[in-house]
Amino acid sequence: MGDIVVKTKIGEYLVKDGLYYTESDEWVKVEGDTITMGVTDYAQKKLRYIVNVDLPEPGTEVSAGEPIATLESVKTTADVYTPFDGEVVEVNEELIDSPDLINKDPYGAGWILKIKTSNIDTSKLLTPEKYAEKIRAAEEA
Amino acid sequence: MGDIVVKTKIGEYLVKDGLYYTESDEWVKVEGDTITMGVTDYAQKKLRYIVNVDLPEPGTEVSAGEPIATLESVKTTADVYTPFDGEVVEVNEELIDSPDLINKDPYGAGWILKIKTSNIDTSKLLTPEKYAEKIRAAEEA
Amino acid sequence: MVREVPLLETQKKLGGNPGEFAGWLTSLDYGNPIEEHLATRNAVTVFDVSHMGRYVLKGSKVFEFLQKLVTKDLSKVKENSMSGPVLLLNEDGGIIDDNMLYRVKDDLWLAVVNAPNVESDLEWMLKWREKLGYAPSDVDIQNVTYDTVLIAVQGPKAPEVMEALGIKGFEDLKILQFLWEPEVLGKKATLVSRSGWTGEEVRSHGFEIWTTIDHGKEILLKAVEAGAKPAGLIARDSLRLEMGYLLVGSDMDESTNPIEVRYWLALTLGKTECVGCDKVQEAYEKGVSRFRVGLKLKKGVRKIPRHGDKVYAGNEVIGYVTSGGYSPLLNRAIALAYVKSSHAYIGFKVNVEVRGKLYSAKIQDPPFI
Amino acid sequence: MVREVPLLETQKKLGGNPGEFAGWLTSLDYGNPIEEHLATRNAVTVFDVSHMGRYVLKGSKVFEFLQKLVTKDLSKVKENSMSGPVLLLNEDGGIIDDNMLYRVKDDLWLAVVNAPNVESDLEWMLKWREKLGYAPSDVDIQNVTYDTVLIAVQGPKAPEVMEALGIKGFEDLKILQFLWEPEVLGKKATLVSRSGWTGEEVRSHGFEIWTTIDHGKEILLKAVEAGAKPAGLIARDSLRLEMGYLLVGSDMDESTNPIEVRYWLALTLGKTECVGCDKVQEAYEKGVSRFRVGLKLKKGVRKIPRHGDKVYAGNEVIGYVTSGGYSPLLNRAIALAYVKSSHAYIGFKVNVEVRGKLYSAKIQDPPFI
Repeated sequence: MGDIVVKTKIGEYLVKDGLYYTESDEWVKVEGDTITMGVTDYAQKKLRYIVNVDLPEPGTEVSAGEPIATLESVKTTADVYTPFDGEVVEVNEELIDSPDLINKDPYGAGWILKIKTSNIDTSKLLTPEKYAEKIRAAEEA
Repeated sequence: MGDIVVKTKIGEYLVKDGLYYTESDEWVKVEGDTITMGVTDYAQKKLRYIVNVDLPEPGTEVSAGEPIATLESVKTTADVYTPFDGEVVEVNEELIDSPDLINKDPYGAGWILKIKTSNIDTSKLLTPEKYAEKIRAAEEA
Repeated sequence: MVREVPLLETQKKLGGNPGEFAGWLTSLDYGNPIEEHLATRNAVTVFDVSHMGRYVLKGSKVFEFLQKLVTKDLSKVKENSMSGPVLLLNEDGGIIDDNMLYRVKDDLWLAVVNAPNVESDLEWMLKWREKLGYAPSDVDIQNVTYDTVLIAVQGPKAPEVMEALGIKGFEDLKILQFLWEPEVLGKKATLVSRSGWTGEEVRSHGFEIWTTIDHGKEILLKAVEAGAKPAGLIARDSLRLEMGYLLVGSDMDESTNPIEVRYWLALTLGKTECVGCDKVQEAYEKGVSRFRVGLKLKKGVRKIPRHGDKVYAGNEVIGYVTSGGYSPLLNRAIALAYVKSSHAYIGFKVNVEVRGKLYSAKIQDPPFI
Repeated sequence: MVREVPLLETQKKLGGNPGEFAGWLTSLDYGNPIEEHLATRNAVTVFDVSHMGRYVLKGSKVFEFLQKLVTKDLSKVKENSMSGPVLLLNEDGGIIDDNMLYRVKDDLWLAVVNAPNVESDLEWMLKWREKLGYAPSDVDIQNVTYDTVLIAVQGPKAPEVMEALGIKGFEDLKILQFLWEPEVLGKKATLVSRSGWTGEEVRSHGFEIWTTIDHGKEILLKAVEAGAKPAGLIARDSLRLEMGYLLVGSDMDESTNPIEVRYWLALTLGKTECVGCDKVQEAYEKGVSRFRVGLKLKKGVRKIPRHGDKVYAGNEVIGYVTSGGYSPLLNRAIALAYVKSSHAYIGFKVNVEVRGKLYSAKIQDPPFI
């Protein structure tokens, strides 16, 4: 399949292959019983420059649908939601001093946290194709 | 007679010869039907440094006992009273820019104004000796 | 309905990231609004601020008419000078908009109005022209927003860019003065003023150029070539916030009166002849129950108070935030807020609740920097 | 009963003009208080401020005791540091006095209190010592006002005078720090602090020397020899007024609470353990109906508002003046005033009535300079 670049009237948004996506604009990478999460290129472009990230403590128990991190941008404040129950096992400490890593590299150095979870159900997530469609639909609204 | 220097515990005050004085610490010099007025050395020392003088317009009609000018010092505000009815014929314009002439030379360059009057009655005024007594009495109170 | 600013394509070529603001599509940033902010404070930036409304007012009664509409005494505005902010009020003294007026001649004035009000201010002016009985020929008002552009060159190095644009005489401009129909890049522009809304007009140097679309395009490109960093509306917002400048719609609206807003800059005390002016005087004498103040969070705190966030003194809610942002110069969040007059503790500490948590903030009379 | 300050004769030798202040006979000026003021701002002056009260507090419970008496959290005051102003309050939160505390060690503190309250503050402290159940041996309080002197060297050139006085280590003092028992002119003084009340402690340099009477006499003479202009209480008053510093008795008393006074500097927010502290917190949360503000008259206006003069917004009386004076730096009259919270128009204009005439004044949050 490969990466998808969604081109709209006001911008281009990268949707990376090999990841899952959420309705709330997070990306999810599944490795065994652990997921790595971040926000999508689309999300960071909508949020614009991020000046602060509030991260949970590793060890925190989280429930599906719950806000687990907060991004503070020059434009607005946004929560990051976990799609599954589980326990935070690692957070990206780099973001504390350089929250704009999320802008610079949303799918790479800008990852936010890792959650260990026993009930991964990827059917609740969006494929890259579905997510790209969602962006297109939102931009054309 | 000559000038009198009233020495008290906290200061020395010059009472000049050849002038009349008022209970409200003005000095009055009589020349024909015109009086020249100012405030005494004692008054300026009590007022301390003078930062502003409000003068009447020449031509102003004044009544005995009325405030005719205002002295603004770093310590307080004081009025200058005329002892006689009459008309202001001249004011010391130098005081506008240099109000502290009153501190520097109360009986000379610090004169305040001249009043033309038809009813000069020096019996209503104090002689230097009487005025010196008044100061002494006030300082010892 | 979103309308593109005329220079959107040029903005994009320069790296602009478009977004919507007040019905316009224009560049909100050029990649990093913090850098754009800092470049405005330390070097020079160029903003396309064509989303602002622009009117031309002509006719023998224009001065008289405007004098009856706005909160400042315009007789004190000299030719080739701007008025500084002036307010349009409703009849209750509520704030409709703040405008900037330019006096070219008695019978020729220009106005810059806020983007959300491009159409509504015009309607309001036309309504009052009729109510006050002025003939359209005596007070002719043209909305030239869509046919012209406004380019702002801001920052301590702005003079270098003005030089590169070949503008003569800009050095002599004092704050709020303008050159009428000067040459820019060898062509006549409408005006070049010493102004802006970033604070650079007061702090160092800021200039604005009002001209035609094609001319504006050339100017924008040349300004960048001459060293100005292109900057977008997000940086513009954080810059105005550091100065405590008010954003209509966010920090003030028809429910606020100019005394509560403490918009002293836009008021001539005792002016009674404008629409709503009597209500200003009334509020001034009667006093007000709340005041706009600034909130400065602790150094390093980047939790941004947003519109509606509550302000506390101990357990008491004493007010709410109207706009907040991150100050790159102070490295902390700052905000504008209304608090009860009885709690307007300028210089003292209060708490602001941001997403459920309390943060200590000092009440300050802006500017913050 | 008027008492002479111990160095009155020395002051007179230096040109001092004595007058009464708060029951003391001391030099109010040395000929020209404006020049004394300006010399403090531009060069260096020396003040004999021995009319201020001085206490020594010794004993194992002194820290604990003081912590229960004053409005600031003293645990934040380091050894060899002054507290900055702290307030003594009555049980209703009304202001009795502002003191300056010096932490030498946990069991050794010094206090400087205002001249009118030399005896009454002591009585008050002794009363509370008893009420709070402290043994005199644990909290020993000695009034040393009449056996010691306090000399203030103020101004940008103060370091030159400190040098001439042979004081070692004064350069390292930060604001409110002091040297304990340093040598001055080869003899031991009680302390030398970086402080004053003229604003020079913040603006440039100001030092105070606390010592014995004979030693103080030598120091005063030597300071003048080294270039310090002798200055009196009138200059001291105009200097403090330019900084907006408050004079107890004039600007605040038992009928005012610290929130109205906006005396933020003297408050630790949330402190509840001191006498009256609960009332401060209560006022802070409840809000207050009036605020202390500064009034700045127009340039060149030398009509001095005096205590009790009325402040107007239009036809409304909104407050009154508590102290006023002439600012040599601003060449105009300035004043401190209380105005209704609803009219605390910081940055805007009001009128002040001086001897029947209205003068325009801008409300300002001091310092004025």
